Order: sequence, then structure tokens, then C-alpha cells
Amino acid sequence: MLPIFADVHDTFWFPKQASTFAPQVDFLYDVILWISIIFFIPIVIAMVYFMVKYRQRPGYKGSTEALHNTFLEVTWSVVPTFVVVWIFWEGMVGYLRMQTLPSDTEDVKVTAKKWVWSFKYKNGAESDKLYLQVGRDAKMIMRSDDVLHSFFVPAFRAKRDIVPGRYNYMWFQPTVEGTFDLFCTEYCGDNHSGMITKAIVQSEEEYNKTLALLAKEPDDIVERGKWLYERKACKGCHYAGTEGAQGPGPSYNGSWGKPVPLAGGGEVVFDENYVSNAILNPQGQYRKGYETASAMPSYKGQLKLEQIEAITAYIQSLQSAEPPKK
Amino acid sequence: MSAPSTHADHAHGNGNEHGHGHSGFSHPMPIWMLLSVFFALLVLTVATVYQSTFDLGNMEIWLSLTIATIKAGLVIAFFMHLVWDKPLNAIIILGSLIFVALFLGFTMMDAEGYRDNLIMTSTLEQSQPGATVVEVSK
Amino acid sequence: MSVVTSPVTMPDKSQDLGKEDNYLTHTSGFLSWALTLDHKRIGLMYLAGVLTAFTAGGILALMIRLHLWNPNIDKSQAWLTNQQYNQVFTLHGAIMVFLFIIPSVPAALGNFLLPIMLGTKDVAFPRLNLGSFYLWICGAIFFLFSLFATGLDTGWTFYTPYSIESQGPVVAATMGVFVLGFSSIFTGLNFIVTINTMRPPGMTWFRMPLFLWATYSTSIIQVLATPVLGITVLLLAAERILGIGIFDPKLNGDPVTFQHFFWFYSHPAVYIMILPAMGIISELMSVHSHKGIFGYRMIAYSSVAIALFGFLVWGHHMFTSGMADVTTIVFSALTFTVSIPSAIKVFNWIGTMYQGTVVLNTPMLYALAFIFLFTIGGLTGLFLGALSTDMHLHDTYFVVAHFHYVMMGGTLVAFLGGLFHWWPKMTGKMFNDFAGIVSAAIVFVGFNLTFLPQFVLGTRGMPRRYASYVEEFQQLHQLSTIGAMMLGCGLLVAGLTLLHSLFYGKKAPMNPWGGATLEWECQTPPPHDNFSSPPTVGDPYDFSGIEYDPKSGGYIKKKK
Amino acid sequence: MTVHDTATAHHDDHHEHPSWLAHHFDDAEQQFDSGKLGMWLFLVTEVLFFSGMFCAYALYRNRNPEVFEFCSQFLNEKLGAINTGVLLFSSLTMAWAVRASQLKQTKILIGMLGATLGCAAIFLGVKAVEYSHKWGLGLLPGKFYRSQLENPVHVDNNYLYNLCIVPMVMLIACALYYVYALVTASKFHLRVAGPMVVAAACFFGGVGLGNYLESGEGHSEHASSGHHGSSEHGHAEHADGAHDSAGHGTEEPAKAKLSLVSVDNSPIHDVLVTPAESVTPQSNVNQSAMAGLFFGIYYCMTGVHAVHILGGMLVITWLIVKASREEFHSEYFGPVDNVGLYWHLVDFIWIYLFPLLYLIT
Repeated sequence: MLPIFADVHDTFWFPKQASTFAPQVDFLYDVILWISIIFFIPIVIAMVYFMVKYRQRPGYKGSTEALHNTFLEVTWSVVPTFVVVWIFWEGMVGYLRMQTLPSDTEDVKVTAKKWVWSFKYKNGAESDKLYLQVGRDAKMIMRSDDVLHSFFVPAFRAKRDIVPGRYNYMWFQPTVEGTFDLFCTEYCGDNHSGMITKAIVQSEEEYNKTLALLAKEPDDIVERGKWLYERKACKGCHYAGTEGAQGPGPSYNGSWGKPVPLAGGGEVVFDENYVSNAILNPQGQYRKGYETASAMPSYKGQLKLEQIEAITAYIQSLQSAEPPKK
Repeated sequence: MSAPSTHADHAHGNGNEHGHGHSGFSHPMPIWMLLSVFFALLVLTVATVYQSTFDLGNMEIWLSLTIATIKAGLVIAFFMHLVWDKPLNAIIILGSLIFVALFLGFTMMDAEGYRDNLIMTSTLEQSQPGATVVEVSK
Repeated sequence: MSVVTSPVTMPDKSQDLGKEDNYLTHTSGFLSWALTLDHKRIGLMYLAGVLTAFTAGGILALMIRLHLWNPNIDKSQAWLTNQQYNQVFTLHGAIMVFLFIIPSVPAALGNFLLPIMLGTKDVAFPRLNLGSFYLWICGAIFFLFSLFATGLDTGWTFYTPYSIESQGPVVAATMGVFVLGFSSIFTGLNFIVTINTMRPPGMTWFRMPLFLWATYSTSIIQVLATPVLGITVLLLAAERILGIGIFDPKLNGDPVTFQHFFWFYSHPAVYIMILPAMGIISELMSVHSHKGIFGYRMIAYSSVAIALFGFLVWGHHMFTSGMADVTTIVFSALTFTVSIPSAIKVFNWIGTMYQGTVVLNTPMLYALAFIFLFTIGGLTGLFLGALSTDMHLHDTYFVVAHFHYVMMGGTLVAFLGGLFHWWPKMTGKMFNDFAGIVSAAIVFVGFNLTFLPQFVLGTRGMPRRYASYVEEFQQLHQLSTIGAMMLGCGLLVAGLTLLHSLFYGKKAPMNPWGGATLEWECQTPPPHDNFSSPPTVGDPYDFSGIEYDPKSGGYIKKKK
Repeated sequence: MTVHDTATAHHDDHHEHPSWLAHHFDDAEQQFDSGKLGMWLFLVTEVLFFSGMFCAYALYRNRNPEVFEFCSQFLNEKLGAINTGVLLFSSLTMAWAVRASQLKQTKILIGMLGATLGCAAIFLGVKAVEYSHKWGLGLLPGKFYRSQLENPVHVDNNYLYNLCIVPMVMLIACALYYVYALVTASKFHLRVAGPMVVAAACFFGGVGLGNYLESGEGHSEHASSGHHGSSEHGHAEHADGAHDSAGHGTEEPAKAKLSLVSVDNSPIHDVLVTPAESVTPQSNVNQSAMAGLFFGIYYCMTGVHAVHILGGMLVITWLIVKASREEFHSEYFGPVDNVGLYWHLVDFIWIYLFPLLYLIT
């Protein structure tokens, strides 16, 4: 009877319950919902009933006397007080459970950057999707490189802001294998709504396999370029797909080898030289039409020469595609 | 609060001929009182400067704040003649301090609570727009 | 200052149109309005201003809803770009909060009503009052500038560090907020002084209409909380111009501190918005039920209690921002304390109808809609106040729906109800009641259709401020958009009803609804000086002896 | 803010309204009470307004006490103390002015208001010296912070001259006004112009005083000063080339790499500095993310306070005009009283600012 909205399955009302927190949160949600209904229905009934019963009509004359009933007033002040005290208590207990870190956890370093997620695992692997092991407590060690972000997986009923200048922590234990949406819920600029990724919950065996795979840089130069593209926050601004999606920065597609106009006037050929300049020293290399985009950080010292070459190779591999229209 | 204002026939018919006659609400402060408050304030200022020359550790800030509060109290009570003012005005200004305390208290309490999570930036590149740095070796 | 020439003594029942002397016809010419010190004219100018702002904010809201008709995953198909969308929701929020809701009831209706209800000639500082109005205009100009300049995209909350590095005209917007803050402070200050020192003989605290209690409580918040907003936006501007570092993590500043500063004002500001609305409802419920208000003292005390408790709960906007656990828990506990006085008011309003004579006209229907919507808004607050559920619901559409139920379903609906209620007094014209009822019905249905689906969106995990969304949410979004269109139509009908009445409305009687507060003993529209002699103050909720008079079309007081 | 001296001498009420009583008030006392209550409420908003900055101060001092200790030594506590005295004295004259207005002693009233105005100008003059001195040293807020500690610094202080331009214009304007008053021999204009000339001149008195204390005296003492307040006068910055290694025992000048920093928004200041990394214990503190934050708070607090002083000077001038017309008497002194309250509040804020900023050891 109690769970009219929440369910272990993906219902119309709630996402799937996929962590140990979910049943607790949903339970409290349902209780509050019932309490609300129990208060709301009589209020509306009384309102409608009085509206009809005491409506102005010929031959009816209501009283004008101001009423005041101490017993009633005390009752409807005190009863809700007890109710909200209970709600507070339950909420606090649930919250403390979320805040108390278990001792043995799988740690993931989460870095949020405009508008990409990056997850680093114990073995040095790095990914832009969050991989988790089912039934194992996972701890997120989160920091932001620029502005406020917020980590939210609805199926886990878990959320925490990521504040620049400090570490924020959270933990949860996924209980169901599958793929779940991971949102950024704190407004972070142009592409805030694009800062979505997936939390993928896998069995122990699969999880370890994934991590091992992620830890290895691909051998093929184009593959490696793509691998870096996904990991070095290029993906947040520069799109590489063909579906016509556009980010704040120019797309990687097309125009390879052709001259492109610069924001400061003049043209430059879109070639290896330009790509490496634009990566190492983005200021002054902005393409025309992209001046207003939030400034791209310099990658000087963050990328090795051969890594830049790999990215260049990757960009080159995309040249056949038509450039999307801005 | 405005109880006295309701007696409508307040004598103020010829406003320009008041001279030294005081109506109910003007209370000129005696000069000796003004001067003595001022000298008390000066003495306290000297005291607060003097105490800063000793190394008192953590006590120092509390001591200087205490002296400042005494001074502020003197200013409020006498110069702003709150002691002779309507109680409402005193309640208002002192009440506001409660809200200040609330504001400071909660914010400080919270900042103290998450202090360990902070990442202090200890070295930053000192970039200043418009400044050119020329290195000169000695 | 030609406005303050000596008023003609009013003939008591002057019926000759055109020759009548009231505050509207007292003097004429543009300057007689622009430099007026008359609280009624200032109130009317505020009314025109806030309604314009509301229209602008409303159009932006419809743009948001239309944009969200599609998931917009494919950006080339989207109506607005992400940047445009961000600017639209920012300005929607900022305009609605700072230019509309905060000044709506206190500055527009309050200015008009407060001195009349109190039985005085004007507010204590008429020039300051005019000054607040011009500060409001000045703030509006700053906002207009933000609208037409490169585009403000920080969200109305100006959270750092995004607001430090955003390209938008943040400094102009913060200056706008600063100036509007002072407009609000001066209004509040004026009202407190007026109520404290200028009550006429017989007007004791407990003979004040509840609207005045609500306005008084609001004013306390305005005076105490708004300065903190002032310093916050000033520091933010300094942060952008000088890089002082207080809120900038790059300089070891702390963004969470900004949130504390901001919400220390902005949470009490929520009560600046809702308290006067509650005051209006108290008036409307009793007048249109022709019945003394149930539990006058409880309502009066609960207004003050809400105002004071409102200062203790700002942290509940920051439950997920990484506050310390202790603070989080304390704030959660305090949050629930506010729910009690609000609940008391709802029960009292319903109790007022009991055994009364309920007239279901436009203002009353808006008031009843308010109770329905506000109750939903209040109850959904419980989900957000409880910590563990808030972890899931924070910054989702659940929050969006919750505060729209309170701010819009609450304040806006009450404002409309109040506007219809006092419209005859303000303009001297009766509106078409049927059209008003139709508008109330459309607004009610449209509102629920817009925001009920958003609760579900929120529980399913749809985050706020998303220009594009996961496709599974589309149906609910479309439902919400349809509702928003309907809501827009309802508001249009309401607006047209009022406009129509200005030109074709019947002349309003002195007391069209049978109210017992002082404004109904005043001429319609009120004369320049409100009362030529101090009015006799009685019980504001004593409806005995007030009876309908078919001759004048209004109510008159029969001598007992 | 203050009660209206509304000139609307109309009324058809039962009793006569004198010109100084606004039409919507019943009597003088109601008007006075309203004005006063309004003023106290305004002061409440001021208190809360400043509380934001005090909150920031408390927060960051609590977080990085060493930064505050380090930076406080750059503030000249003598100048702070002098300014405290000046403001206290102005409070005295203001309170006296209120008394004079109640007793209708017009001459004393104008004198006291003029004295208050003059004190405010002295305060700002000293402040100008303090600010310009710090700007010259690169002790700027936040990201503009460029201080290079107690190394040989050559300050060519043009900022002070720039800051003096507006007061100079004011002084000339006031002097011209005074001449005009002399020529027309108008009692009213003379009464107004006199205090204004004195006040404008006081600004330069303040500048002179500040300069004397800042450069003349500090000079001989700072050579022996360490950093952590071990010495009485911790402001150990400017000096001429002779002092270069005196305050800095740990460093050998020969090893120092000197940089030439030129800031291009004003005539070039050549500041000889050492790179931050060669400075040992303070290197963490002496950077924009640390000391810059302190100076951010310092400039905000003192700057906003100075703006309040300016505002106060404006309203005091207005009072002088009204007083010269002999408008005040025992039934109508609200404006003086209320401006007085405001002025005391400005003093009140400074009473806290002084120990909190200047006297950290």
C-alpha cells in the first residue's frame, strides 16, 4: 500500500532503485507523500464544502461573528509539530547514513570541468563514464577545475555539489547492474545541460576487465587520439560526431587543410601546426565566430608532443565528414 | 509607541519664538558630559593601541574587541543619546545585533566545519594584466 | 510641487462624474504624477511598473516552456541556443524576483492601501517613498541593459565562481540588484515608521487589519535582510572589477561563503514575497465570507513568527553544497519550524468560511485558488526540508515546481485576488465579474497543468536549468508547456478584464464588497488627503450591520 | 531619510501647521519621533550592511591568521590611531551641534558642524596618504597584489597627486564661493562658505599630517623591524636604497635576482623587487591568493567606510545651509539629530575597524 510512487522497478514516477540509499529515500518520500495527502484532502474537502454550504443565496444569512477556538487552534499547531519533528528525524538519520563513509571503499577521483566528467580509478585508469562494481561501496573524491558542478545519479538518489577550491566526498553502493544517467545539477554555464554521462554498474569480473582496458593507452595513433580526446576535456567543447551537434568550440569535423578565418583577423590553414598552436597557446588562435566562447585553457605541460600528434591524427581522420552548420 | 503624540493640542503655535523653551522631546546634553565621554573615548583608544604592543596571543583580539565594544557603547549611549531615547529605538538597534550574530555565527560555524576539505592554493602564477616583467640579473 | 495645493473639502456623496475631486483628478499633468508625493499615486505607478515587469518576465517564461517542448539533444533543431536559453531563464528569474514579486504586493498594493487602512494621510516619509519608486525605475533600467547587452547568464542567484568569469554584464545586473535592494529597504522602513508612529487615535495594534500585520512583518525582513544582499552584490561586483578574492576559489576565496551571504537575504526574501500575499488572503477570506477572521491573533502572531523564523533557515538552499554536517542538520530542523505558522494560517482561513456568507466572486475565487495552491506548495516543502529526500530532489524540477507553487500559485494569485479586490477602490470602476471568474478558472487549471508534471519530472531526476534533456522526459515537459500556454491565456483574460473596466466599467460604489476596514469608509476613489478628519476606528472584522444597499450597488453600514 | 522640512505651507486642518511641520503629521513630536525611528532603522540596515564584510573578515582571519598578522604590519597604526582620534573628535562636535541646535545657538551650531566637516576632511586626507602609499607598493587587492616585501623599493608616489585633484578643485571652488560671499556681503553665504573653505583646506592638512607620519617618522625605526609585530612599528616597507638588506637578514643581496616591474596604468613606477621564491617564510603568504585576499577585505571595509564619510560630508553641508538659514529650534532639530546619529554610526564602525585591521599582532 505504502509505495504508490516509488518502486524497485523503473516506474512512471520514479527511476529505478539502484543503490542502497534508494529504498530509504523512497520510503521517506512515500511517508511524507501520505502525510501530505492526509492533510491536503481534508483541507480541500472542507474548503469546497464550506464554499457550497455557506454560499450566498437568497434566504440564507450567515453569521458575522468572528470565531476563535483555542482548543482547535492549539490542536492544529501541535499535531503538525509532532509530524514535522518525525519527518526531520527520519531525514536526518538518512542523511547521516549517506554522510558516514564506510571503511572499505572503491575510491574514484572525480574531476568536473566545464562540461565534462573525468573519473580516475585506483589502477590509474581514466574514463568519461563512471564504472562501478555492483554491491561494492564506492567513494567519490570530487573536485572541480573551474566552477560549481553537482554530481547526481537519480537512480542512486545521491547528489553532492562539487565546489572548486575544496574536495567534496560522497559514497553509495550500487545494487543493480545496468546503465544509469549521471547529471550535473548545478548550473555551470553554456553547456550545462550537455554535462551528462552514464554510470555503468557491472559485475566484479566485468568491472575489473573494464578497468584494465581503460588503463591502457591504445596503440593505434588515431585510436589514441580519440582516447585522449575523450579524456583530456576536449570533448566538452569540441564535437567530433557527424550528427551536427555543436559545442562552444569549433567542431573537429571537416575543413582540414583548408584556410579558416581567425577572430583577430586574417586566416590560417587548419593543419598540424595550427592544431598544436591552438592546443598549447589557445589565446590568439580563436576561430572567427568563437570569440565569445569561454576561454580555452592552455594545455602546455599537460600534453606530450606525441599526444598532440595523436590528437592531430584523430582530427585528420575526421576530415571526410561534412562540417556541421553553426 | 506614539501614545504621547495623540494629545492634539500640543503647544507649538508660534514656531519661531521658541528660544530656550524646551518642549517635551528635546534634551540638550550638558557640555561636561560630552567632554567627559570624549576623553573617556580617547583614553580607551590609547589603551587599545598600547595593549597591541604586548604579545598576548589569542587574548589580544578579544581584549581589543572588548575595548572597542566599550567605546562603541559609550558612543551609542551618550553621543547617540540612546539612554534617554525611546526604548523601542534601543530594542531596534540591539535587536539588529542579534541578527548580525546569527549571520556571523552560522556562516562561521559552517566554515569551521568543512575546513579540512579545503585545498589551499599556496602557489599561483602571479599574472597581472598590463604588467610586464623584465628580469634583471645583478 | 503643484501637487500639494490645498484640497477642496469633499462633498460627501458627490455623484457628478468629471467634477469629482479625488486623488486621480486632484491635479493633472505629467509632472503632477512624476513628482507626486501622494502614496496612492506612487502605488499606482508601482503597479504599472511591476505589471510591465511581470509581462516581460512572463514572456520569458513562455519562451522557456516553448523551448523545452523538444528535448533539443540535436542542437541544430533547437529553437534557442544554449547560451540564449541560459540568458532567458536568468532574466526570467531575476526580473520576476527583483522587479516583480518583491515589490508587487508591498510596494504597489501596500503603498496604496497602508495609509488608508491605517487611517493616516500619507506614509511617514512621502519623499523617500517617491525616491524608492525612482530607485526601482533605476534598477529596472539596469536590468533592461542586461537584457539588451551581451546577455546575463549566471542564473538569478549569481553563484560564484561562474558569475566571476561569465562574459555577461554581471556588474550592471548586480548594481541593478543593489539599487532595487535599497528601493525595497526604503519602502519597508517607511511602512514600519508609519505603522509605529502614525496610527490615529483608536487604532491599536490589535485593531490593525491583518494585511497591515503582514506588511509590517514583511517590512522587518526588508530592513534586516536586504542590506546583506546589498553588500553581497557589492562584493561580487568588487570581485569582478578588482578581484578581491573573497568569493573566488582561485584566490583562496570560498564559493560556499557566497551562498551563505546570498541566502541570508534570499531566503527571508521568500517571506518578503509570501507574507503580504498571506495578508491579502486574510482580508479577502473574511470580507467575501462576510465573517470575522478566525483566530485574528494567531494569524497576526504567525506573521511575525514567520518573519523571524525566516531568518534561521537559509541553509536549506545549500544542503548539497557541502556545508558541514552540523550546520546542515541544524538548518533542516529550523526549516521545519517555519512550516507550523504557515499551516496555522491555512486552517484559520478555512475556519473563517465556517458559517459565513461566502460570495464566490473573482477575488474570492483567487483567494480559494491561493489556499489550494499554497497548501500544495507548503506541503511539498516538507520533502525538501527533510534531508535524505532533499539529497535526491535538490536542484531538480521538483524544486522548480515547489517554489512556483509558493511564489506564483501563492504570491501571484494572491496579488491578482488583491488587485481585483481593491481595483474598484483604486480606479473607481467595477470590472466584469464573470470575465474575472473565467480568468481565475483558467489560471487555476493552467497553473496546475504547468507545475504538477514538474513534480514528477523532479522525482524522476530531471535537473533544473537544462536547455536540453533526456528524451524520456519529453511527454511531461510537453504537458507542462501546454499548461503554461493556458496559464498565459488566463492571465491575459485577467488583464483584459481589468483594462476593459477602465474604459467601460460601471462606477464603483464606496464599499462594493462589504469590507469593514477603513479603506472602505473612504471615498471611491479616495480623495487626495484620504480622510479630511481622523476616521473612527473600529474592529476591522466586525461585519455586523454592514448590509447590501441595492440603490448604490454597494454595502453600507447600518447604525446599530 | 530625514524628516521633511517640507515647504508646503498648506492646511485646512483644525490647527495651524508651521512651515517646518509636514502636512501629514499631527504635531512636532510625531514628526520628530517618526524621523528618529526611521533613522534608527536606517542605522540597522547600515549595521547589517557592514556585517557582511565583518563576516568575511572573521571567516578569513579564522582560516588564515598568519596572513592577517603578516599583512597588518603594512598598515600604519599611527595613521590609524590619528584617524580614530579625529573621528572621535568629530563625534564630539557633532553631538555638540545637536545640543546647539536644540538651544538655537546658531553660531555654535555652524561652528560645530564646520568642525565635524573639517574632521571628516582630515580623515580622508590621511586615508588618501595611506591608500596611495599602499598602491605605490603594489599592496593591491586580490589578483592585482604585487607586493615584494621589504626589499629596496623606490616609490614615486603619483597616486597621491591624483587623489588630490578633486579636493583641490573643491578647495578652489569653495574659495571662489567665499570670495563671492565676501563681495555680496551676504550673511547667509558667508556662514555657509566659511566652514566649507576650512573643510576643504583640512583635507590637505590631513594629507600633510599623513605624509609626515608615514615617511618622516617611520623612516628611522623600520630598519630594525622584523615581521611579526615584534617591533612597535611594523610597517616596514618603503625606504630608499640604503636600507635594502637591513630588514631582511636571511637573504644575501648578491644572490637576489631583481626584477623591474612596471605597471602601465600610471606614470611608470620603478619598483625594485626580488622574486617571491627567494623570500623564505612569507613566500606562502606574500601572494595574491593570501595577502591579496587580506587587502581585498581591507580596501572593501575601509573603502565603503570612506564612502560613508563622503556621504556624511554631503549631508552635513546640507545641514550647514539649513543652519545658516536659522531653521532649527527646540521643536525642529530632527535633521541635525538624525545626521548626528548617522555620523556616530560611521564613527562606531571605525571604532571596530581600527583594532581589527591595524592592531593585529
